[in-house]
Amino acid sequence: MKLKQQLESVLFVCSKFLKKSKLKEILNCKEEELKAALAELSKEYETRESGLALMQDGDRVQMITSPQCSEIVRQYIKDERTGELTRPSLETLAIISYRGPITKADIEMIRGVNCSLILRNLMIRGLVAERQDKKKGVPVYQVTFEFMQHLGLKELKELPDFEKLNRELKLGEVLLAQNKNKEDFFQDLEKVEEKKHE
Amino acid sequence: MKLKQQLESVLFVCSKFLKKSKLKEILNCKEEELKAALAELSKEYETRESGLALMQDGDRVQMITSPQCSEIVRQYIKDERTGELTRPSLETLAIISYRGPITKADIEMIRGVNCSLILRNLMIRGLVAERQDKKKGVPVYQVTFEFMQHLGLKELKELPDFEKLNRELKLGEVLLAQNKNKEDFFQDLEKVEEKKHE
Amino acid sequence: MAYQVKLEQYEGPFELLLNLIEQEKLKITEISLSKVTEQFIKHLSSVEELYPEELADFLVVATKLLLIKSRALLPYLQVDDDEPEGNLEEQLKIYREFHDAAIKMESKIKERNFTYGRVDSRYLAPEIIFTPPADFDQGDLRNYYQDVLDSLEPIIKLPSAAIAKSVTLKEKISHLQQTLASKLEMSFKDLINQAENKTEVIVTFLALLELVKQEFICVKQENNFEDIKIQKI
Repeated sequence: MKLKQQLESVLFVCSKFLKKSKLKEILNCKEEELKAALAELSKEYETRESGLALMQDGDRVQMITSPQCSEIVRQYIKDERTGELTRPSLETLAIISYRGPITKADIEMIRGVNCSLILRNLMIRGLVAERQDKKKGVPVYQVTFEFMQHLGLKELKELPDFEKLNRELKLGEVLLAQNKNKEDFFQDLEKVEEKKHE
Repeated sequence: MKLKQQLESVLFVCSKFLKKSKLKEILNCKEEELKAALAELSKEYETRESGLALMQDGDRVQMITSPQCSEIVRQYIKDERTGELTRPSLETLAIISYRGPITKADIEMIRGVNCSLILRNLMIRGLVAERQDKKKGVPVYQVTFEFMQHLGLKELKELPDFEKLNRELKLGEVLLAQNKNKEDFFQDLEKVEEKKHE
Repeated sequence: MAYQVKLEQYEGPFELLLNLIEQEKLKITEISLSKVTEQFIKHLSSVEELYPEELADFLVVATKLLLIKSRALLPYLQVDDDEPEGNLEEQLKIYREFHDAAIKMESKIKERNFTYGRVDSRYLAPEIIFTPPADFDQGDLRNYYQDVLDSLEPIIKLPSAAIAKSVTLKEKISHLQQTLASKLEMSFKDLINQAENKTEVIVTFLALLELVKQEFICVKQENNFEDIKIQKI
């Protein structure tokens, strides 16, 4: 397989600057080989009018969108951030409001679907924050102070029917019944996600 | 500027999948134009031996690393997953991969067992997604890109014997008849129950 | 008890059935289905205590198998013929296709030709801009939460509903025991004729097998296709 191909896939996955010294190590190649592959890839992006480009700065390389596309990219990012929240997102927000601080696993047991993307979205919008729970040793999620303020709340306890809904028995039953079904594969996925973000 | 170029930059920036309907909106283009641009981009990745690829299924599309580059990326991000899945999970995923979007009733007909819990489990693990089918008025299930990434597929069509298993004409008829039988069975059981309690 | 250990390997009635047929090196036909019926029922009669929630699924298949078999063995048995048994044969063939596909899929996954998406750069350096949902108040939050709670109802009920359906076999057994306590002998034909529907026929049959296994009764048949006498031991 061509070095250029491998180089491209690694730069794509990485999303940030990579040092050339690190790249040589990952791709197990020589300085000149890397240089040639970078030049080849860079030229390809130009000649085939790609939406991608390579940004090189001294020892560092990064894959970015091509400058001609900046307008559409900016528009897309803005839309994504300010667009309406979907029903699953609002449901998740409600669960976190009434039951937070709560782990991702528990949210997923309650909703019955994977919530990685939704949580990320709620965090980017500043509605939910993540913190490490020392006892559980995993991240837990809770609504932000800003969101509480926005709703006119000083405490979450002031939410309608908080006492009753916070201690809803059904939740306990679901969490209990589902806990035994967790399997390794699922946990593996989480590990990879964590590693990618390190 | 070419549509293909803008398409590539947006797919790159959006780290997860995008719906084609959403893409049309962002790029302000027609269905056929988008289709042509996607085909052009996908072909470019193949012919120029790229480290990138497009993954497509139904209305969804995502930019991913090419399956040939799997090993180098896996080492780079230290992905230690073995892809271990239990038999019932695999069986259910196989049915949904070949026949999705498919209703729960149809999955159950093929497997001969109740699938509520396994589907819930697969959804929590992000391997299967549920959506409402407007025509049928019931939820239908399809595999996620996350699962397709485990298979190293760009499209589900690449699955072995896809044509055959996807187009099993008899299936519909058999399932219809089976469905009736199962309903009868449970009605019968209920009648027996009722009689007991009279 | 030997069967119980074995049953743990099977995910459902079709896998068990397929396995039985393949063990006998048979093709999937009506005749081979008929041949493995006893073995299937034997497995089934030991399964009740272990997996009550799955018994209903196995019973559906047992019903079909016994109907196929009964037509050959007991011509006097009148059951509504609205169930073409070719269905089971066809269904099992379809099941086998996906069963095989799952095995291929497993080896494909084990090659670990995984593909990867890009790491979300926003996650690396999240720039948080407070963007609350529009026109949203405490009451909306409460309603969304209530909807979530309501949607949990069927999930909690899942296992118990399946168990309720499988109680029938146990009840049938105790009913038979009571009936036999007052009579020393009864005929299978009479017993079957009392049955309301084919499901009850099957449940009765299964209950009899269970009682034979427990050595509570013995059964006798003088000649092929004749009625079966049930006696208390």
